[in-house]
Amino acid sequence: DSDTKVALVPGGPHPYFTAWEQAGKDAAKDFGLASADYKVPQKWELGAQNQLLESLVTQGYNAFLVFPGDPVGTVGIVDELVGTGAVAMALAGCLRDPSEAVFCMGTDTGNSAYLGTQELLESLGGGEGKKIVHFTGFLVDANTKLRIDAVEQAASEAGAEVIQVIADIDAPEPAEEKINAYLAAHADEVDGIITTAWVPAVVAANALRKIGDKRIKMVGIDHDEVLLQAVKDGFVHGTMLQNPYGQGYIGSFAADKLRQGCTIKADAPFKSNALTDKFIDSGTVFAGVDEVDDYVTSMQSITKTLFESFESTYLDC
Amino acid sequence: MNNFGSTQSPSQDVGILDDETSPAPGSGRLTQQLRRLLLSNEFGLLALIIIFSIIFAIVTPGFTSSFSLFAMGRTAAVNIIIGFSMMVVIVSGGLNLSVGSIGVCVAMGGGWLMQVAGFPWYLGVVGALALGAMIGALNGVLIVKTGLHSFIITLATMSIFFGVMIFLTQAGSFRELPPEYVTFGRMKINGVVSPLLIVTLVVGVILAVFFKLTTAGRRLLAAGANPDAAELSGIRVDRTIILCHAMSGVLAGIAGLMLVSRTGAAIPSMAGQLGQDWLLPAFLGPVLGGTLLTGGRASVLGTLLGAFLVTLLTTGLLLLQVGAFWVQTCLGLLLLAAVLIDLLRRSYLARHNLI
Amino acid sequence: MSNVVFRAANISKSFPGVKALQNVTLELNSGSIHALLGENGAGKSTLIKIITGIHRQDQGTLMLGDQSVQLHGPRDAIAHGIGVVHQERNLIPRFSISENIFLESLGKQSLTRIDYRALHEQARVWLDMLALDVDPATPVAKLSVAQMQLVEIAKALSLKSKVLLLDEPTASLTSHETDTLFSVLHRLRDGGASLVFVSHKLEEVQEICDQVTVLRDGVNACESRAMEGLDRQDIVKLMIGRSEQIPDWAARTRSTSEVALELRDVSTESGHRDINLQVRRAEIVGLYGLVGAGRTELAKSILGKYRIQSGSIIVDGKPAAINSVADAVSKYHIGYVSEDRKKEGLILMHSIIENVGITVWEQLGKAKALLTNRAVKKHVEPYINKLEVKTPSLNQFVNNLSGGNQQKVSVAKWLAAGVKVLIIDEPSVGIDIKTKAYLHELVRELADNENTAILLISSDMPEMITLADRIVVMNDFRIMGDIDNTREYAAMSEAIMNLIHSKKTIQPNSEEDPSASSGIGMAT
Amino acid sequence: MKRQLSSYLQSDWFGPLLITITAIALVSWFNPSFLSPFNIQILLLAIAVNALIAYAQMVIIAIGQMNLSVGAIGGLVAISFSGFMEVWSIPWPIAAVMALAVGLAAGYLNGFFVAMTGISAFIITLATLSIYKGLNLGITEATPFYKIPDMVKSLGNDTFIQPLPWLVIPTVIVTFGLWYLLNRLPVGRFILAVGGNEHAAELSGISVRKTIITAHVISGFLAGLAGIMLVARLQIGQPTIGDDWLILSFAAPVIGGAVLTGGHVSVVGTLLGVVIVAIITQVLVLFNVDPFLVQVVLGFLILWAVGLNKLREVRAAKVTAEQGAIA
Ligand SMILES: Nc1ncnc2c1ncn2[C@@H]1O[C@H](COP(=O)(O)OP(=O)(O)OP(=O)(O)O)[C@@H](O)[C@H]1O
Ligand SMILES: Nc1ncnc2c1ncn2[C@@H]1O[C@H](COP(=O)(O)OP(=O)(O)OP(=O)(O)O)[C@@H](O)[C@H]1O
Ligand SMILES: [Mg+2]
Ligand SMILES: [Mg+2]
Repeated sequence: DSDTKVALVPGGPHPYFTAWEQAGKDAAKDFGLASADYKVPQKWELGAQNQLLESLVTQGYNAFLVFPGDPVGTVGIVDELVGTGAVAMALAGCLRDPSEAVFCMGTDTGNSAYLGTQELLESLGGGEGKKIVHFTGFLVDANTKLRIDAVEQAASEAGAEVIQVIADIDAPEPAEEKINAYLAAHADEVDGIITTAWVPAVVAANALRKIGDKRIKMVGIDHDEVLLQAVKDGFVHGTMLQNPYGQGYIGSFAADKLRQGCTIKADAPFKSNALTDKFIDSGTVFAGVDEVDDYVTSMQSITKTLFESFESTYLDC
Repeated sequence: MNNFGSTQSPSQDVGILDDETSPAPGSGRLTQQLRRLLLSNEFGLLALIIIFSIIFAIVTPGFTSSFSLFAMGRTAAVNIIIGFSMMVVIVSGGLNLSVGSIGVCVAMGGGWLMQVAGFPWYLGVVGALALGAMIGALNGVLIVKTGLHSFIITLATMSIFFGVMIFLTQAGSFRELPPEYVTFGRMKINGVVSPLLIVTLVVGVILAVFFKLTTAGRRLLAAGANPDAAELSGIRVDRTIILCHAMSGVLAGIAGLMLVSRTGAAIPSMAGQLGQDWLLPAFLGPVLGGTLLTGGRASVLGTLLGAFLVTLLTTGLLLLQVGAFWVQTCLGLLLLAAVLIDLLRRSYLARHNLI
Repeated sequence: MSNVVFRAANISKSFPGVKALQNVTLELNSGSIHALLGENGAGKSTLIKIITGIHRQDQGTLMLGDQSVQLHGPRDAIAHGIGVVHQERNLIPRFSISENIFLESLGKQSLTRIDYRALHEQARVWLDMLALDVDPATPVAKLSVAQMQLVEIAKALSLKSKVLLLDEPTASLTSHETDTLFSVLHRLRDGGASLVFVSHKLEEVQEICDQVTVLRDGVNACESRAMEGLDRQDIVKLMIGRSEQIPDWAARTRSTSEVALELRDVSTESGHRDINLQVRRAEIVGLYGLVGAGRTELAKSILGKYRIQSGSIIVDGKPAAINSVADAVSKYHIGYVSEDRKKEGLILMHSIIENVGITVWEQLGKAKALLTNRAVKKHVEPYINKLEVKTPSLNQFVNNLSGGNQQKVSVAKWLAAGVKVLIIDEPSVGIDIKTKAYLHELVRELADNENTAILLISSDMPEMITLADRIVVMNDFRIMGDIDNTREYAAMSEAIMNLIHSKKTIQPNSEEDPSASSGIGMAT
Repeated sequence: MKRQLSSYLQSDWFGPLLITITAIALVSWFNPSFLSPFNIQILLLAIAVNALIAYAQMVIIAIGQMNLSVGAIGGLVAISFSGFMEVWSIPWPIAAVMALAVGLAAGYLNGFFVAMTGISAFIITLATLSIYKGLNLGITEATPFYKIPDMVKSLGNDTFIQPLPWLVIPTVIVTFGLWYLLNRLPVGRFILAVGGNEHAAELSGISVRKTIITAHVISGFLAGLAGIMLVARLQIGQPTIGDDWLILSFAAPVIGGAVLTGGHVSVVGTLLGVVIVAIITQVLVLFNVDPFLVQVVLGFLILWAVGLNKLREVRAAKVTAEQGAIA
């Protein structure tokens, strides 16, 4: 059996990462790892994540699958983890190059926002002259800027206009207040809503349901029940789904392989995004009303495809 | 005159008997001194640190490993300075909610000076700290000029400073910093001690001297304890308040720059949204260390030990592997247990020794 | 007569480093006023705090009638019919006078609506009894020290307790208010109450007390004996172990020395009008007036705490621009001993050395880079010793000192400061007679040896007459006139009272020359 | 007449009221939709909950302490409420009562530790903040409870008469109740007395311990009520409810004239403080402020609001001083 002890470390408590726990357990069982544990920092703080990672080193973990609390800020600690002889990779979100992470597997945040906006504009029957609004998370998160830019780009390419960006609404209370206030004032001026963070997506879906306006189209992000239900009921056009389970499962597998002596292929077909040139897409799909019911199956199939070809595509063993 | 931290101050029940005017005979004096030491807040914290260290060393493997000690020292080093930056304002009877915000501004300023303006690291540090002093002093001036409570002023400026920073940087970071500056944060002296910890100790000594042995420090204490009396004694209370906010800015800046050196980059998110992540460590150290929230009393050593205790407890809990989601509950319980133990110790000593 | 209602037997109490009481006994009869006397720090307040349940005695018993009682706190004491006026003010600043008076009785039904109108009416009764003419709805924070003292007394009276302890109730009252209080106390005594009266003013004690207990260094120097047959010197001997030394200072005049501080036609934002005042080098000018005359506020206006609206302040012959207290202290070397030691005079949570040193730090800090306690101590210790501050150490927190000793610290810090002009506001509040004499000597020495100009604000007529070279009388924010001090008590006090009263009754708002008080030099 | 004017000028709520009126006038001038019924409803919904949060802190400020755990209590009660309904299928009114009991208990624990140990409330509530938040996370593992009965959802969002949402009802009751408590009932006066001068209160025979515990229990109750109302409003039992409350909970009472050292708070002032904060929040959205500048504008608006209030205080002080001089 392998002596690989994998730690899957999100940025903080968040429902998005819950699937990592099962993914780790399954991977540990399937690949005979010493363990693959889901370790959550007590809060969304860089310091808390760092302290957790340091304590995991002390506890003998030797493979780290880390969601970067900050694309640049987490580089330092990842480099130190690698310095202790461990394998480290960025999961779900990427570190900004250069870093010691072997690669980044997850969602290209910018691209996901870009694709989502395109879906939105398509649903509006083409973007020309359309007005959309963008609800997103904390500005201190560098990814937020990437999302804002990506939405802007997709809109301008299609001739649409982003008339307002409301950011810093990662907490439910302000999200509620601001989104509702916005809709109260501007509901009749806006054609579409793109949300690129979990909480705003949920809150906006509820708000649309409340005002009962199906004219305004919205594309959300992630797989919250409220959102999925709103898609089914037609209040939300669709959502950009990601694949946390696949990230955790394949990530644990890869980490173990790398510890067993495999190396990354020199010509591995990594993709590039705004942050890194060593990016592996764990699957980002748009799920409209037709897809929401079996999104789990479709994610599983993406995972399966990615997993089956992973070793041959990316690793030299 | 209500105090927030009533029994955190031993003054109510502890007598001090230690110099020539004392009528007590020599041996009595010694025991009095010993009692005073045993009853002090600092001693209590030290005792707790030792007790918990022993417990953790026994039950958690790896607690005493050099990496663990190094990491703990480094984390504590920053938390202690953050605590200091709040302490100097608490002493004046005020608060500074913008410590985190200032810390990030200084860090980003330092990053800009080193990366964009091309300053050598020491000039970058000096320039950035000057920025911290200015921002802090601005807080002080606003408080003095408007006569509003520092709580509300720093609440507003927290938003303003942070907003200006995020607007100027557009949430971008500076990571091409001089290598000698960045290695500083990762260096290990003798394999266990982080140089950041040494910086912290030096700052601590300077602060202790400031409060004990300088006119300005004593004035600050007097103005914080009773502004009316201080004013009637000829102290310029306004200037003192501006001074302590400027100091707070510099200290927050030091903490920010330490984090930059540690992370290897100046990033806007290092203290969370609006710098709020720092609020907890900022208050924890001083309050546990016996600094009264109503002002007038500071304990540099107490703040240092208080911040260290919290770092120790957190590290220990993480190593104990209580289920990830329960760490916070346990931390709260441990904190409660720690202050209760300290209370018991004090009342036990008071009952059995002092009468 | 001797039916004992209360007895504290063999009480001992220690604080860290201090044996405050040792085997002290006190016996109270009904229908009597019992004096509790002793020097500062003798243990009077401590004994009172034990009797009222604030401190627990280490040894000894408390007996109410013939039953021994255990008091677990102030509420217990109140429930047993023991009321108290503490030496220190204990009022809720933002609450109205009436609410402060009736705070404890409100507690009986914590969920019934408070009828404020009835409350104010009831309060009125007690205020009238003490001749305090203020609206009972006024927040106590707006009252002067003396008025707060009266409210505190009203509060205690309203409990109608069997045993009432008054810890220096008259310390900040003038003789007029004291007289009113005494008539109330007489009535209570005649109604069968048992009163304990603490004061450092022996005239008052002799006037109303019929029994006396004296404490010296925490032990009984005499225990519950009749006042009859004791004269002033006997009491003094019991208190300090020797008889009183009455200073025999000749009248002097300083009319030739230079003017150190002058006020010309000053009006202030607090309401003073046309104030003209001169204090010369080495001169001690007394400023006398009834409570609320505006003396304290005048002092603070000179210091730059309140704005001067017109007129000018001249220091050493040059017009002074005083914009803040710090200006007054560091530029013009004017010091001020506050009448309110707890709020303005002292930093209670700091040590003695910190408190006394505050005025010399700057000076010492200039001489050496680092300011050590040793240096400060060298500078201030002589004054502390001279005033006999009773403390185990200079590092004792001022909070833990007895009231009188706190007052000494608050005065000592300015004696040490080396200022050119010193304004002293009610310096001897709560100071025992021995120290009062030392204090007077020190003030006199300051004037004689250091040429300090001293403006003495005091409501204590004997003190005024002992110390002042010239007495300026103030009433209602105006100066009524001044009198050269002849040091003949009877004549002087009559002249002063005439100046206040005649003026007031004849022409309340007059700016005319009050020639009614003939034979006395008027202010220019 | 003049006397009355000056007493209005001096009261704590006058300044905030003036600011509120000016702000409403200004904003609706530039953006008429601000006063549309739907927007008023949105504003009221936000104010209804935030007022309770602010009151929860205000009561503790009144005794001269701080309660850092308001948010943690609110969050714990919120997830208890939704958890009772989802996991144990308890009918919502009973679940609400049980959840409020959790809030009361949490408040009681705070008060108990503070009163019995004499340790500063700051430390105690810091520790319990961690405990309550940890319980919340331990129970939910950060995943929300979704099964909120439709009845609760509609109570949280519907109006009983346009544009008054149901949620304002508890807030109105609490506002009156609290005002009456603090101004007319001995319990409330004791709270303020303890805040004004704890030592003096003790000497006057007030049980300081009981008073402290009472205040904390009230605080826990109010925070819990806010948590429950938020579940109804958000239609989801979010574990993150409460994470953001701390600053608001202090800002509103302070804008409303509360003295942080205790002994003086104003219910109406606090309510107006909440209104001001809500208007500021809306202004940032309505005027499409660049997201990167939102924080700067927010800071300046806070300064503007409290600065204006301060100006008023100075004026009022002057008016009374002059009157004093005339009298
Ligand atoms: N809380 C305390 N801690 C330490 N020492 C105390 C405390 N309270 C009183 N003492 C000491 O006990 C002694 C007696 O004090 P007490 O207040 O009873 O004196 P007193 O007779 O009332 O004096 P005064 O006339 O100055 O009011 C003093 O030496 C004082 O310093
Ligand atoms: N009749 C009154 N009603 C209410 N407040 C009064 C009254 N008289 C005076 N005051 C207040 O009490 C204070 C008295 O002023 P001040 O202390 O300057 O006088 P003083 O002559 O020093 O009297 P004291 O002997 O009390 O110190 C002022 O704050 C004044 O506003
Ligand atoms: Mg006394
Ligand atoms: Mg006076």
